[in-house]
Amino acid sequence: MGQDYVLNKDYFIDVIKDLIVLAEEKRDYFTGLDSAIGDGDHGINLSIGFREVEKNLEEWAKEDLTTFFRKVGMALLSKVGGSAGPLYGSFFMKFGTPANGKDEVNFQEFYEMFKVAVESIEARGKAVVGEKTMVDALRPGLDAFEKAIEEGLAPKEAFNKFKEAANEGADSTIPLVAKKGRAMRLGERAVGHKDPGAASSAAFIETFYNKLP
Amino acid sequence: MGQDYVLNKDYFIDVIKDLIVLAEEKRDYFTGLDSAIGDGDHGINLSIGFREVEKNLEEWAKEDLTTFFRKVGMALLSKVGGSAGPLYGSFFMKFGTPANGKDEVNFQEFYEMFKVAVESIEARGKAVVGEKTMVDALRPGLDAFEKAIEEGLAPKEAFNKFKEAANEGADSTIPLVAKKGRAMRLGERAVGHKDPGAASSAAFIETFYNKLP
Amino acid sequence: MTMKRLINDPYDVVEEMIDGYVRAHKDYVKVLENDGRVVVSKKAPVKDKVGVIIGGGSGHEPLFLGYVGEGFADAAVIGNINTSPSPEPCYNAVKAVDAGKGCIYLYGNYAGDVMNFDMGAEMAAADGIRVETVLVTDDVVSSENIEDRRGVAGDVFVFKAAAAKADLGGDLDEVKAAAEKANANTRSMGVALSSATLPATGKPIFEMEDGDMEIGMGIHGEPGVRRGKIEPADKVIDQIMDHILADMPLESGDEVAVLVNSLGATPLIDLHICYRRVDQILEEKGVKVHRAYVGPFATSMDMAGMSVTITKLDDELKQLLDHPCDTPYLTIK
Amino acid sequence: MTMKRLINDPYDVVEEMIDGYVRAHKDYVKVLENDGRVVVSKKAPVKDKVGVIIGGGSGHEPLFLGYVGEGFADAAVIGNINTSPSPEPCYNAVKAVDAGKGCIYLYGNYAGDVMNFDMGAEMAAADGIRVETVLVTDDVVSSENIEDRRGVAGDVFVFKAAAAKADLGGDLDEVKAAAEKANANTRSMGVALSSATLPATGKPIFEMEDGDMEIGMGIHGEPGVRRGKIEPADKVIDQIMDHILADMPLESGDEVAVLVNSLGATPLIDLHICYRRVDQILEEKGVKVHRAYVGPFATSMDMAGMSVTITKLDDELKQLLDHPCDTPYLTIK
Ligand SMILES: Nc1ncnc2c1ncn2[C@@H]1O[C@H](COP(=O)(O)OP(=O)(O)O)[C@@H](O)[C@H]1O
Ligand SMILES: Nc1ncnc2c1ncn2[C@@H]1O[C@H](COP(=O)(O)OP(=O)(O)O)[C@@H](O)[C@H]1O
Ligand SMILES: [Mg+2]
Ligand SMILES: [Mg+2]
Ligand SMILES: [Mg+2]
Ligand SMILES: [Mg+2]
Repeated sequence: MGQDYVLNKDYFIDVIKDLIVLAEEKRDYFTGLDSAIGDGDHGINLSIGFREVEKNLEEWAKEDLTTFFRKVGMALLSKVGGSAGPLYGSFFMKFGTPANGKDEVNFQEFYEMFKVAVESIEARGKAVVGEKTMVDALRPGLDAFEKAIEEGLAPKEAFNKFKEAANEGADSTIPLVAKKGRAMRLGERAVGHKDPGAASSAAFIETFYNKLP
Repeated sequence: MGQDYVLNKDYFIDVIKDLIVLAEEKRDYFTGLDSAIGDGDHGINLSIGFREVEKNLEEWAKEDLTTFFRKVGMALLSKVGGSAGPLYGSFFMKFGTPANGKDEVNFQEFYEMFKVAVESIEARGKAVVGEKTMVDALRPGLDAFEKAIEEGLAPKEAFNKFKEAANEGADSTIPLVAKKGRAMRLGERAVGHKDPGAASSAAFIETFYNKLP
Repeated sequence: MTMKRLINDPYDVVEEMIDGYVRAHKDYVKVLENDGRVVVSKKAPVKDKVGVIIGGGSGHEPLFLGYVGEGFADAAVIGNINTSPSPEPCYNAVKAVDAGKGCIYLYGNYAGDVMNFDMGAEMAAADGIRVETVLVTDDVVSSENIEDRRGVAGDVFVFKAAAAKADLGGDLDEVKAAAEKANANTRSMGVALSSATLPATGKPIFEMEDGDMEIGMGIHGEPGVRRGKIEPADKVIDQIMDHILADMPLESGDEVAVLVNSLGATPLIDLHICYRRVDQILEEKGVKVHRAYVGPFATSMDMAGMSVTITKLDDELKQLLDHPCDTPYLTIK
Repeated sequence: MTMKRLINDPYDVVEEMIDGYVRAHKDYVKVLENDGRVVVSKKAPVKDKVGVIIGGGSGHEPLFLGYVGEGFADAAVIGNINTSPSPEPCYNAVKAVDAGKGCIYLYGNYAGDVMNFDMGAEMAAADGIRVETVLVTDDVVSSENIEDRRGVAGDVFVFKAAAAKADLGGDLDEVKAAAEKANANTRSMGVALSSATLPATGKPIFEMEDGDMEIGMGIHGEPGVRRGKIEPADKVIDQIMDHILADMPLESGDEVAVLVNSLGATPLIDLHICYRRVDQILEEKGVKVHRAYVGPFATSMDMAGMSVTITKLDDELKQLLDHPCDTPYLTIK
């Protein structure tokens, strides 16, 4: 599957650069979602984290992908705090491990990167689908991606399934009562609002998609 | 002069009742003037004082005029504080003394009541005309009253001069820089604003005028 | 509306606050050389004493760093505004204050804080240092289940009890038990009349219609139980006390500690008017107030509003709350 | 805009606040039986000690009543909001705390206060009790002439110095001299970002355009020196320090006490960011900060804003400011 579809460091660095831009541009949007059902800082948390990544990007870009993403993850973990810090921190710290110290990955490895990253968010937050968290975007997204690969779709088309399912998953949080995170204490009052973490996760995946060759 | 023009207790009680009403109705007006060049409480101070007078009015109305006004003055002195408390407190504490323990006064005594009352404000605050205080309303008012009496005007007409001169005096504070009270620290910034104490003094005099038979 | 705040770059507020804090209170605290988010008592580590570590997001000052000092917390771990600190400073705090008797983490029950502090404790465990945790869960209306409730101003009494136990020489289990006992006997509830302003956005965290109040709101602006027009202080307190006393009934002869806490912009005049009503209600029930605090103890920056905290006391808790301490924002002689 | 205050009948705020205050802090103070406007230390009169009486209008809490207690003031005389107390409670305070060594009145220099306290002193003189007065005049921009200046947050240091002198056994002349020395060495300046709300009207005391600040404003909302758009904290502090240091130059080696004071709604985060800049400026000049306070010490209810107070110290003033005290709002061990 997609053995010749190679993603090199430039691709990943470009994605991170776009995530840095996204974190600024969508800061007030994510924060607004969090104001409705949380404490109004999700966008600020991401912007604090990605500002730290931006500061070090040139330096870290010299590293292999495993080290590079571990550093990105550690930056998010150490600069952000809250829920987003450990969750996205784990995501990126794990994300590079399937690259095994290399500077490029094939599509199978690319898939595995998301697999271990999403699993590490699940492990860290212990959330399952339907609890109104980022897992509602990431898990269905990953499952759809896996299925598309099994069905033999071309790499970019397969990842498009990830993107679409993640977006749908984020939207699916709107009618939910929350079972994890700050919103959990709102009961019915959380209904009608999109989960900020699910929204940012879907936007992250979209950013990965947009840069795919 | 005006030997048959007798003012009895009912007149004075009616005036006090009207002052009680005035203090409520003009509370926010006086307070607004004080916001511009002071600390925004002159109207509230007067309303606190006259609410206390109102509470006791029925009881105090049994007393002779000297005792009655001493009690009114003491109430203002003890409940108000600030500048207005001691100033108007002195005014009313002195105001009844020319009545000499009686229940009515002739016009000469009525004049003397204002004379000792205004003098006691001057003694307490050590202000002279032109310093942007209540003295700017009271002193010219009293002088005009005195002159009108000397000129042989009928009682109510003579007091009308007091009223007019007090109003003019209050207006005359508008272009002044203050030399006494809180406004003194504003320098030129006090120019263009009417002094709240001068405004309330003029309104008090007008209330006395309006009830004159 | 423009934000009425005196700050520089909004992304620097926490660092500049900490810098200002250690400059102002240099006799009490220092910041760790290797971690700018850990404020440590000048006396720490204290020989033979369990290390008491408190922490959480910024924006609630004097919580948490204001209570670091003799007889109270050994260190505070400081997160971004309204955001838990990350694991590393939680771990670094342990390294800085552990005196061989282990450490206790004390903080309000928020998912983010739990994740981060737990990671800090795992890192400490890897070094062979035992770290226990007690979550404060005093906000009565935030959940039916006590263990799901948020921690708000009750932090102050829970932290104080645990810290006093540590100061008196208690071991880690005893300190933990003291914190748990204080937490089990502490209930709080608040009312917000406005939102705090987030420095980064320059905007209120949430919208509130002019003249509205929200009963039961959390200190990060988390929605409460009821929104309505602002009511007279006595009516507001009556509602708050109804909720608290329904959750933790008090009887004649009981003794309590009371904290009437400003969320930021509510002046001491109003707080004392509120305290008056709390005290009247307790007096009517024959409950004795052993100790009362009125002021800004656990705030939400410039939020208008207040909270009431009641801790039911036994002899041990009385002793612990009365125990002397000396910190920049709470000193008991 | 509706007022964001928690009160009952606005005409009862002062009485209810005092009632709440003595209920909350009953170990420290009581209210006089014959005068509801005099809050007296439970320890007063203190044998062989000059009676220290502070006071002024309400709305500046913890000023004045918050500083009544051991080692600090013996009594506070409490006026209506922003309004001097009347003569009788000033006199009653003397009667309550005089221990035969006379009393000192300490308060901010406002015409209304002077009239009322002077009448109180006259009444005491008629009883043969000597009462001296020191007016606090720390607000640098309120007049060219020091004796015409207003008293603002500098009250705290001036009161503290005088009270410590009294506590150390000083006679009335010595206590007066200590207050005068502290006052002569104290300068303050503030900035307001909003008006306080007057309970009686439910409205701001003065209008301020959204986003404006007023440099040099008094704690009752008296106009200052310049109105302009809100600026970054460091720029605001630079201006304030320029004014203060122009009025009271400091040299390398000088020692000072610093108070960065909240006018009510400005959070501790912002105050510490401001303190940081004050400290940087002093550090650059080689001036040593002997003691610093950051928080709400002399407020204007819910006004947003802050003030900086600097007191230049000699050995005597250091000793007096360091002297222990124990009051509900300031405790020094
Ligand atoms: N246990 C969890 N598992 C997965 N995601 C979670 C969990 N708890 C919270 N989240 C996600 O974190 C988001 C909130 O992040 P953020 O606002 O940055 O942190 P905080 O809640 O600490 O302020 C939520 O919208 C939700 O998607
Ligand atoms: N020394 C004085 N002599 C006469 N009137 C004075 C003096 N000082 C102040 N006033 C008057 O008092 C008024 C202010 O009264 P008020 O607002 O009640 O007291 P305060 O200034 O204490 O708040 C001023 O407008 C002025 O007319
Ligand atoms: Mg959040
Ligand atoms: Mg006034
Ligand atoms: Mg948060
Ligand atoms: Mg006044």
